[in-house]
Amino acid sequence: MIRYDPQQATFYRDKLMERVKEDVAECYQCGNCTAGCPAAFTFDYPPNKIMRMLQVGMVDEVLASKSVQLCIQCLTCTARCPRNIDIAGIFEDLKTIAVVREMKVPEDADKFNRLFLQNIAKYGRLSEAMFLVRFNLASRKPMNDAGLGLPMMSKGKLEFLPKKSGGADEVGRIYKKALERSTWEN
Amino acid sequence: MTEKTETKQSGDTASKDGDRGIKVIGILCNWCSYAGADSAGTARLKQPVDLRIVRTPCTGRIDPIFALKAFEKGADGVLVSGCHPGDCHYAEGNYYARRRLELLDRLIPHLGIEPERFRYTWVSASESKRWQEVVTEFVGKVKQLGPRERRAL
Amino acid sequence: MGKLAYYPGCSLRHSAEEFDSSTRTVLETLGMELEEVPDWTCCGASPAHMTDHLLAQTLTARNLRQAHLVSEEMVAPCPACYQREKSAELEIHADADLRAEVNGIMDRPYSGEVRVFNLPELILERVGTETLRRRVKQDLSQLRVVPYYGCLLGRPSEVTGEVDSEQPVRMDQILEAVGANVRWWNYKTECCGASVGVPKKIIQQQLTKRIFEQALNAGADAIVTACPLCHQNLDMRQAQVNSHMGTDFHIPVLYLSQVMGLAMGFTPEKMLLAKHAVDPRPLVRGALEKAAEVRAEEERKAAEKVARAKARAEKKAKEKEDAEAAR
Amino acid sequence: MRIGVFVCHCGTNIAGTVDSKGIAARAAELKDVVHTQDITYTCSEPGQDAIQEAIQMKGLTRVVVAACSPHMHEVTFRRCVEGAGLNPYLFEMANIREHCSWIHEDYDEATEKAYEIIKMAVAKVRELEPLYANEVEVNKDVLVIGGGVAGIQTALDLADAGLQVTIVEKETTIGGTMAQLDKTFPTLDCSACILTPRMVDCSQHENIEIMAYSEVERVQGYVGNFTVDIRRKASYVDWEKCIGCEICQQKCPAKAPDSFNEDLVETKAIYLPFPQAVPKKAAIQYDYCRWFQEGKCKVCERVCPADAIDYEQEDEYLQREFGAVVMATGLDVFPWEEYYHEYGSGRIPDVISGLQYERMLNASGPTGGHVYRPSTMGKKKEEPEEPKTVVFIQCVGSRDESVGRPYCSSVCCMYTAKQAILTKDHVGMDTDIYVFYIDIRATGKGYEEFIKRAQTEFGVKYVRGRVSKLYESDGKVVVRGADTLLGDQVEVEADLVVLASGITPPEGSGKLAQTINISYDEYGFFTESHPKLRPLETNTAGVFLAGACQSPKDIPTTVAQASGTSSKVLGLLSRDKLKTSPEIAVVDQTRCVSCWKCIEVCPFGAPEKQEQRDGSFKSHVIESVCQGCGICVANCPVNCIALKGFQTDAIIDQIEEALLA
Repeated sequence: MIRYDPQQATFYRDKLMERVKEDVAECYQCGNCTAGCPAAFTFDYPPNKIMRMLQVGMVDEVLASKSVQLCIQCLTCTARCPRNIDIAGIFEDLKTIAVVREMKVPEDADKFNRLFLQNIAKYGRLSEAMFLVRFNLASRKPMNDAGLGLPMMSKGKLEFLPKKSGGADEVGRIYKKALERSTWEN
Repeated sequence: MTEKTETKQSGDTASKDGDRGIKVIGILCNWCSYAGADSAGTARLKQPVDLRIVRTPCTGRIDPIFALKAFEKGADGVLVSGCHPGDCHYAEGNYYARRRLELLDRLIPHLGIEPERFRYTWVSASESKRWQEVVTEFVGKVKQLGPRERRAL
Repeated sequence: MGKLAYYPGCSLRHSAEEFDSSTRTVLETLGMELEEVPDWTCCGASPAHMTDHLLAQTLTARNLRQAHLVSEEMVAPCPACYQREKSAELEIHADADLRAEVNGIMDRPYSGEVRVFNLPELILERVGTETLRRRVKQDLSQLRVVPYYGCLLGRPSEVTGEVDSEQPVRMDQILEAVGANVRWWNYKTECCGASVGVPKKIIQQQLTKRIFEQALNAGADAIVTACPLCHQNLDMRQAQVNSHMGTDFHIPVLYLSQVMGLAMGFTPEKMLLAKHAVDPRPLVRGALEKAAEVRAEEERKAAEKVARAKARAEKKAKEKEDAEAAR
Repeated sequence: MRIGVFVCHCGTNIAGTVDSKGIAARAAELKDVVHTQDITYTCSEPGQDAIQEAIQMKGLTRVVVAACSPHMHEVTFRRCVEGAGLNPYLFEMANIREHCSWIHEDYDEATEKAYEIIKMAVAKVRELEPLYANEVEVNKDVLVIGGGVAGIQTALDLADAGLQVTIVEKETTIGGTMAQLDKTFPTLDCSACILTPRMVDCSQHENIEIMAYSEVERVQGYVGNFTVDIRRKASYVDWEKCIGCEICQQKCPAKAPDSFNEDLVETKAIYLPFPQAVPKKAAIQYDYCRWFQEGKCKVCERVCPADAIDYEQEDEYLQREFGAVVMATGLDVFPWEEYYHEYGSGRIPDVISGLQYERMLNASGPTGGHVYRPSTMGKKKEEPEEPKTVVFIQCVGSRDESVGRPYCSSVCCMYTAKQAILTKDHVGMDTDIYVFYIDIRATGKGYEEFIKRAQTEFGVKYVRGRVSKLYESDGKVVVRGADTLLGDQVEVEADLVVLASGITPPEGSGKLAQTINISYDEYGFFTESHPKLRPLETNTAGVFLAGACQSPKDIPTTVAQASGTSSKVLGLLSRDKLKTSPEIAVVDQTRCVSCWKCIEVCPFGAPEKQEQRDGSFKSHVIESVCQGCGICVANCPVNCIALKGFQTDAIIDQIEEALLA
């Protein structure tokens, strides 16, 4: 039995209005977002159901969902929505909220993002090789994606001794300051 | 209660809140914009309270004197609206209107009136949303400028 | 034509170096003066966006600020970087508060204005199909390709400027102009899953399989892309897909810039075709040879025609003479 | 001067946000106001009685009613005050509902504004003078624009009632969209069997003239007296002689697009759209005729037994007089190819529109009622293939804001169910049929039952969800959609995909509306005068609406509306003379300087040069012609023209009143 949560519903509806200028109430559940979503088969809830959950205020369930983390931001849903809703924009916003709330999110998505950002905070630019290795160790799958790593190495496409970009230090500072500021309320 | 105390009250609120001081005159053609304002009402589209609408059969009927008189008598803004060019109920009334209103538009600044205080536009009978936007936007602009210091033209 | 700020982005430095070099070569040959954005840094990509909006916009703003030192126009060949830089530029301009916030956490503020181009956009606007046609040196008419736009070269049209995000046309126009045999397909913009390639490879294996099938279905021998992520996904992972799906695809994936380069007369070596996992060189060579044969055949036919006409004329002339002689 | 002010509560519509009682009381303070009263429903019988009573008891000489918009009830109240012996034009309405109570929330603000609106009305009513309508002769002929089922029904009703009707149809035959249909929902009776007899009735009716292949170019005049320019398009065939034998079409060597068959097949450059066409006359498509394009051929001329071909023919312009005009211009199918690129932009042969499918199902259509996969049609050797799996997609060009069509086309749900059933009937019950829908809208009589039959009796599988992508794969069309009830993605490999393309107004509707001076919405549908009070009229007196040109409609609704419209027209033309509005321009000849600016600007030719006793000429406005727009008034350099009911003083006084403290 689901309990509707009107407060949450209104609260998050208003949030979205100001954060991404999108209104979940516009959704009439045609399912086009789900139909076209290339990642939906890895989701726990299809996109249209996420929209529905937001309409009735199941915000926490949504934030804890795989779907939000596994959205690949291809914008197909946004492009094809008959009500012109920026669904991808909503998903993106949900991800940032999950981060700020420091929620435990599925699929190592947070790990991936954190390592990625730490990597560029250090070198200014992404050192693909270094990052791959780090991520695989962190997610305890050392040989994960070797299928990509090996051919790339053989084609001399991986650089293992990253050089710092001139802008690296500034990026480090930006990273720090930005995260200090960001809160769920703004 | 008698009329005096009533108006006095609104006078007080005026001193409290500048918005209430604003007076905007809207001169509308009967067939498109007046009807558009009607459908906006029927759709319950909320609008600022400061607009007073005068109905004429056609923008072609509108004499620039109307607007000038309004400003002379202390209007803070004048909004003229009619049918879209080509859609005039009387075939070409709004074309004649457009010419005259263009001139008026250019004249306004020379009378020491901020150009933002005068606007002419086209809103059809079915464009209730657009009417709401036009009114809200225009009145908003005039509010920013605030009440016009009353002086003879 | 003024100087142009060039933003390679992380992938083009290593995993997509062939895209980088072919792009520079082609653009410079087409008369553009490129200068790399000084001390450019990562655009933040999706991880930044999925972490914090301000962070994302600031990381991009920093690059725009750096680009502005060089030029008021910047090209970002990587569509992912392009999306970030372009949409940030648009948003920062629309929203003064955001600009203030962004400047608040950067070392130096960004106050300028930089127009960001993606590669196809730049080529069509700065060069145009007419010039491209004139620059063609090698005949690619026997190279059957489908342009694959992926997610970020078309969507959303407000950012990319493509008339319809569902049927983008810029790559089609360029490829047709340089004489390739472009096939129509309804799969131009279906996502390949690259942006989650690393954490969830299963996703893109499903998606890329479909893309290969559709390309073959459209009668293409190669896929042309302008996205390093799509390329990595379609080229480097093709073997992976085959082993996981029990398929046997062998479809070269070329960069738009490489195809342009080939048409403009550069060698496969110069275009670094060797850098690809699925070696496109045999296909390209084959296509060029076939084109040559076809041309030769046509010339031969034309020559024969002339000869025949000549013979006929001589015959007539002779008959005339004989007739006269008889008289 | 004794003014009465009546303030309406309109239940809570006004009283909810406006203190009707309070402002009624305050209005008593206004100059010349001798009676004020607030009434719960002013327009109701007790309300009107109260007004009439007050007029008589208090001897009121002017009346102001503060209620809804004059567009709503001005006529009602004018009649009311007239009933009490007051001149109807000594009345003014203050719009405190649409322009006040409905658009504001703050009670005090709204009340204050309402009061000022009343003050303005009182200021205006002071300036008003008694006016007397005059009468004009009425032309009783009717013009019906559009020869579809709406136009046919209207024309027959009017003709049977004894009026002369002219149908102007832009195609070479009447019949419209309905003539293209196979069966009609929910009864499944054959469209042609209903329509063609009615078409024949039209052609044989002594009171009906059909002007096919013609278009309305210009409309002048006003209710009761319209002057209409009609262009008869060149068909290059003398229709007096043409006997519709179709020999020319059989022999013509040039192929041409077949719009009647929705381009499923090709027709000839000289063609007759279909066997039951009315009138059954041939026409040449100029752009495809060899003679016109290449300067040789003339086969049709040679084979025509009636010697009817006339390559020299040109467009013909006629001018006709009518008393009323009925718009029945029908609909177009939404051009999905231009908008739905995810559905292949029309480049996937086995993806077709609902109307194309209708032609295919039609026994007299290009496939003789056989359902084939277009990709397998028109091939030399192989036989065309029948589809085994058919997918229908609803809401293509309807309820889709991303293609600028937020409205529901209202017929697609039903025609899709019908086509699904007919597919089972034509191809066989073993055909797999899927209908992707968002919501099923089956509101008509017997409609929901019909949908149920499709689902149960015929086993059509309804999938709740939209389709995101169509693409070809190994000779099939892959349909990638969602089943929102299962909460999952679904994929169907279809042999044929039918898009339930929505309804859009015919191309050029906006332009036509402008020629006739009626209003239309952003899509091009013509706007009715009032959705409930005057749904069949336009804002232009004498111009009426019938059918889908006003909004998407199915056949039953269209026919019903057409008959309703007929009765409106009959009502109008039942009188020999029409009262015209006296709110018109009048010239003060003593001040006229004979500059003739008024004659120059008047769209209706109302002002004329009138000789004076001294032989000089002054401007004079012909009352029966003037429409009261006031353009001349604003253009007169010496302000010697007044617009009755809207005199300059009346308007200025309102403005001043609004601005007083």
